Amino acid sequence: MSPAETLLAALAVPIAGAGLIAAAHRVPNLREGITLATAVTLFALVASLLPQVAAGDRPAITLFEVMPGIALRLVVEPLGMLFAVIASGLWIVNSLYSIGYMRGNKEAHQTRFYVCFAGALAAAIGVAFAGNLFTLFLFYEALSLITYPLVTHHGTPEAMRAGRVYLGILIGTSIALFLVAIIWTWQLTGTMEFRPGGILGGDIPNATVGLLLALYVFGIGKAAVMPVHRWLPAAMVAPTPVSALLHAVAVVKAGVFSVLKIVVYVFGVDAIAGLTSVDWLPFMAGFTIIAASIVALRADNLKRRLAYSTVSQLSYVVLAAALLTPLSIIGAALHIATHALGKITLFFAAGAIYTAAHKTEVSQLDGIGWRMPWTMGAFAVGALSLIGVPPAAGFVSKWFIISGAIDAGHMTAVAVLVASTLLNAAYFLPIVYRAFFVAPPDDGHHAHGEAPLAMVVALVLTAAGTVALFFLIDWPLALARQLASG
Amino acid sequence: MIIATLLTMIAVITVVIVRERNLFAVVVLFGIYSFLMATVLVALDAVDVAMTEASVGAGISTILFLSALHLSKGIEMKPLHRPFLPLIVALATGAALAYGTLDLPAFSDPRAAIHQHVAKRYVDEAARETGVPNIVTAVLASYRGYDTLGEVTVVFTAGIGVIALLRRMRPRKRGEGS
Amino acid sequence: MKGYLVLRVVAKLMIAFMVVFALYVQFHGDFGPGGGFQAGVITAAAIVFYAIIFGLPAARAVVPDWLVEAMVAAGVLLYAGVGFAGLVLGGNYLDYFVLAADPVEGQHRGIFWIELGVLITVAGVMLKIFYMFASRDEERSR
Amino acid sequence: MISQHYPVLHVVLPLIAAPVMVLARHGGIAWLLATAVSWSSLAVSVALFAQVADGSVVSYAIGNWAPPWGIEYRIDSVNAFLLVLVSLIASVVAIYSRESVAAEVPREQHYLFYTMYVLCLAGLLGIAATGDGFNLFVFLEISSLSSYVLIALGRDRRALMASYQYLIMGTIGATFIVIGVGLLFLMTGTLNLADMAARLPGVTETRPVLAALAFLTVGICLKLALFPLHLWLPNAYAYAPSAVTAFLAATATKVSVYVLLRFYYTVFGESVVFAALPMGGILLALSLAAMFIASTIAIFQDDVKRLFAYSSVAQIGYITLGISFDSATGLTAAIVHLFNHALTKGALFMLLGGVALHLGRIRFRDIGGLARVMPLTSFGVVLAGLSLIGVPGTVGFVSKWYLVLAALEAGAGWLAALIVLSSLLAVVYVWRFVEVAYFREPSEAVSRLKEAPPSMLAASWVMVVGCVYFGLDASTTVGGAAQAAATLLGIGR
Amino acid sequence: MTVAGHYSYWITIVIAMAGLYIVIARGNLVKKLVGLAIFQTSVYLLYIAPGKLIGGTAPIVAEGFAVYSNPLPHVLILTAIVVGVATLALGLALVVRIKEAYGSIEEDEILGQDPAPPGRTP
Repeated sequence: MSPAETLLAALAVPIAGAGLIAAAHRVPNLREGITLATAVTLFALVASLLPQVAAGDRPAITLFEVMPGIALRLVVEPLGMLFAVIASGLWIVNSLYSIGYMRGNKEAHQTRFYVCFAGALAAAIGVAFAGNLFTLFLFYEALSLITYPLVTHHGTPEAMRAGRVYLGILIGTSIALFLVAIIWTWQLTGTMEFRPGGILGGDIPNATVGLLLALYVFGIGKAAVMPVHRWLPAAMVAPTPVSALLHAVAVVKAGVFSVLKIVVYVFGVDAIAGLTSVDWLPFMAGFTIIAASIVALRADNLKRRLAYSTVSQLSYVVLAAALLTPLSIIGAALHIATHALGKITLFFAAGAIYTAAHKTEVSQLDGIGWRMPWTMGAFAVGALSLIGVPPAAGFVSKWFIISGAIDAGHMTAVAVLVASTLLNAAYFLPIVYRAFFVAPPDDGHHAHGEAPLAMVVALVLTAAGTVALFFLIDWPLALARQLASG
Repeated sequence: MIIATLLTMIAVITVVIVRERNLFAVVVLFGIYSFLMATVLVALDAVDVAMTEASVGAGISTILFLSALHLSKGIEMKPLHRPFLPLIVALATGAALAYGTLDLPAFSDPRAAIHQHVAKRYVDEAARETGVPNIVTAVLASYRGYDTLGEVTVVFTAGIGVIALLRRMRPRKRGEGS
Repeated sequence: MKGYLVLRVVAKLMIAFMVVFALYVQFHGDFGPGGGFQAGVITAAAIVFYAIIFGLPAARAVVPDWLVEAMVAAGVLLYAGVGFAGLVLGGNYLDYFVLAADPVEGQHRGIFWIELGVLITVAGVMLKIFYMFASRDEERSR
Repeated sequence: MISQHYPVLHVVLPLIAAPVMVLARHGGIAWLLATAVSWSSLAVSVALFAQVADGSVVSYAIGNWAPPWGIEYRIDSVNAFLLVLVSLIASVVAIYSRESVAAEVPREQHYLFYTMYVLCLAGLLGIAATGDGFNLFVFLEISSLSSYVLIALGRDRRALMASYQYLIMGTIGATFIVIGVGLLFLMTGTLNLADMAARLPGVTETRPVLAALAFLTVGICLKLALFPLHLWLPNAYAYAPSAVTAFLAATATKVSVYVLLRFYYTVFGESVVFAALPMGGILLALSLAAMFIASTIAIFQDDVKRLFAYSSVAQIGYITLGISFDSATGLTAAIVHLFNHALTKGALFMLLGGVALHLGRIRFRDIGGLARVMPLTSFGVVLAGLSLIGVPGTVGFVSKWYLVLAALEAGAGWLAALIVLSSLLAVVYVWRFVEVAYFREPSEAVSRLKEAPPSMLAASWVMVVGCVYFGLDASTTVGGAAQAAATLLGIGR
Repeated sequence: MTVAGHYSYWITIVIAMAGLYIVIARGNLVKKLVGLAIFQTSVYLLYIAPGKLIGGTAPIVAEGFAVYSNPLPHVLILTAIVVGVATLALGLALVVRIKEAYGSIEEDEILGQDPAPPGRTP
């Protein structure tokens, strides 16, 4: 298969998978089997592109022209490659986990769940490989829409309310700001292809660039930069696998990924490095990091705490991108990967606890570690990774970001990073502590053991992955360096 | 000057119609109005139009109105709301018309564009080209015959429409106002 | 009203006269005022008159509904058909010149036929409308 | 050589079909005829479209009287686009109408219904094709009268009142148009639009001409339901038979827009319309009002058909907004949105007709959990709804793209912002449907429903697929619209 | 321009205003239609009056006449009249049906009978 065909297949496989899953709705085992098969195939396809991209060539395919001069176009570049590998790889694990979770909790509408999930992956791949702003926007919107049924999965009133917030913010910001930004870019430059070095470079006035950047950053609500972050905690009403893969990996990463991609390929790092009109962004991101961490600190509901942690971690990437130094760009790219592994582990753990012990609040977790050693062990690993303690992968990305900040001489950024590290520790370690070192309350009903096997396997895998990535950091690093060097 | 007098009478009648609340009276007045209009049209040399206006305005329309009124009570209700908006609309329209007609060629000005361009050819050539001395008929049936086809179609549409609306049906599946 | 013999005779005469007048208006339309439309209206009026004197059922017996509806359609069909005749004979739509060897003669034919079409449809429609309103009336008064 | 008569055939065929139907007095035959003539009109229109795609003009002298003495049919890339649109919708709706009409209209009336349907089609096509000011009025009346009747055939008694109100407002509008044409006639001595355009420069900016412009604008805007002259529209669309709603919503207002463009650019010319008079500003203000107020009203509707009727008023606002820019991009946006919105609304109302088949009126409280029993219909509504919002991959996005682009070109960033904001209102009312249809448990009244008959479903889905297809491959539509815009601006002095 | 020269126009305007006023202001469905008819007839004058040539005769070619009044407006108005009466017939048919459905021909009473749906702007 030629690279272009592989590219097309990578988009087609999950869609076809969705179709098959829908067709097999009567036979649950077959349905889940198809899900897994699809996930594996997708990963194989994506991975098969890796060597070439690492070798420096850029597989591309133009599907067709939508409007004069505006085509639906897919291009694989290092950042997209990285994102695609992470998303598709974790989808395998997540499918495994979902099977355990959905069956363990006897969820309804399982077919709809798996179909939308496959659809979401297709959209995520589309975002990752988007060759121009239009294609990016198309799949970005598709991702929002296809994940809506997953958020409102339970159909309860609060699920519907959450769904409105979710869609309202994501669609609202994207149409009201992101789209305008795109059309404006088109009107200014006459192109919307992603180009190394950016397309806005040159004669665009300083103020315009600043305004455009704002439109993009807040238009891409999925990046959850405050104040457009509310959809993320709202989305936590969804079943945990959704929160895990989509709202820790696919969707949210699609957001920061887009921001990073646009900064690098539309604005061009060097082109806007000097401009005064973009200075506000690091502060905005920094504020989000700190504020979100504080909210997380005060949240007792475990998933809510994780959600706000995600908000703050996403802004790491935005901050890193905003610092506009090679090192920080590398850090940003790596953080997309490392945070994904760490955070999905944490969500898996949360879901496992809910399935096994039906506990949702942090304050209920005293001593749970002895009953669910694997789960809480994995949780500890994930937490350490997010705090940034070696030998967990989180350390590496954070390291690059901090050194990038120092390079840029942006002391505020450095301070923010340090402070947030402490905050991370402050809201994660207590959980681990409670789980292992506080005696469980004697209120009888905690005669439960580990979660279903499928789930345990999944979360152990991701935890292992977090550690493994620390040692295998070279291949993502290689991609990230390509990105930074343009 | 006969024209002017007739026109004045017409204007007076319209004002009376506006004020009159008895619908039968209104319809009768409308008949008279049409007759006067027809007379004016004769005075303006538009004999065909006059003939039509007489038969349609004073004839058909009146019959239709009466037969419609026959089915309903004859006195008009006092409108509930004050007619400010309508007044404004009417005045605005009148103002626009006044503004528009100010610069029109004066009455019976042979140099006016309408006498010079298309119509001129009709007057000069129609009889010869179509062999019909009545220029109106010639234009109506031949030069602008397509308009007349449209006109007949409109009549046809109205006829079929009335059939569709008024023909008695077997009781419908869902009663009206479901 | 059916009792007044005189009235009925006069009425019959009147109606006959009206129909003749209608025909006059129709065919004299080329030379004097009038044409298909006016003629159609007068024809309809004649029958309306008949209906008023002798009652709606009587009129419906003379000129039954199906005939009226047929007239309504036939006139338009005739008119549009003349147009197509123009097409078939190699001219444009509604082209009378080609209807006869001599163009002016062709114009004559064309105008004659379309005026006839107008007459038929107009008479039919006016009559139909009258029937419709009148029959509603009867049911009400019943 | 038949093809030389194409310019008149697409109007005459449906015209002559009407009396034949009346003579036949048979619903089935009438339907067959209606379908046949709509499709043949479509074929002819497409042929014409191809003929003038390069910007050339086809003139047809009816009765072989050369214009301006006789009546001329004048086809250029602008009205060819319209002809295709109207006859396309008519053809699809014709297929659709069989089952729908069978359910909503008493049997004895079927042949009358289809007679009116083809007359309405002939009228609309005639308006679009004619190059003669007064002939335009005549065909306008044909289409209007027939649509009054069609609307009055609705099941609900409110249809009668809706039809009456439309009749009143429509006739006022038509009379305004006659006055406008009359004033122009008095100043130029001709009725042929092209001839008028040629003779106007001598007398432009005289009072009668400006007054004519005003009268024509008001009259036409009454017909195209530009806010605040839209009052007839919501009830008419809400209570008419489903097939009628779909057809009128997709075509009638669009043709009126064309008439507006024709007079503005071909007859008067930009200089008069946008320079001598502040038409641009007025249109802009009214369009914005339509976009926001109508959308807001739509949000609070309980009757789904009324909701989308108000949304139509808002969408017409987009079209006139595009015109108000008086730029190539703006016109392209307006014309392409003509087409796109026709597809979208056609799809929506046809799908809703499938629901109305069993429910009569469609109120939100009656259709909870609809998606469970009518999955295809509901999903179609969602797709069309996304197109209303302007999600990429649908036609709505293409329209919005060019509108915003036009706004930015005009240097009016705030306008671009308003455009996108107003489309967020669409998100709200579309999502009301999604939540009700997908996330409520079906009442047992709903659970007794079933999908619409295949013919209706298929026809509706043709439209839905069109919404997506032309959203992904807009080169044809945008190309045609751009050519049309170029023609208008080229002629416009 | 002179007042005399434009007298017909002034009358036209008066008629048009009166007709339009009746249509919009009156709630009675029949009265509305009367107003509509009057409004339309005003157009007849607008078209035909300018076509008159003093000393001219009806446009029927015959011996001994040289000047004919303008035939074109006559043709147009013939059509307009027919269209007008067609509209009128349809309108009245609707009125009859409305009367049967609602038992009234007063707009306010009729709209009162159907619960005004939300959002109907006055």
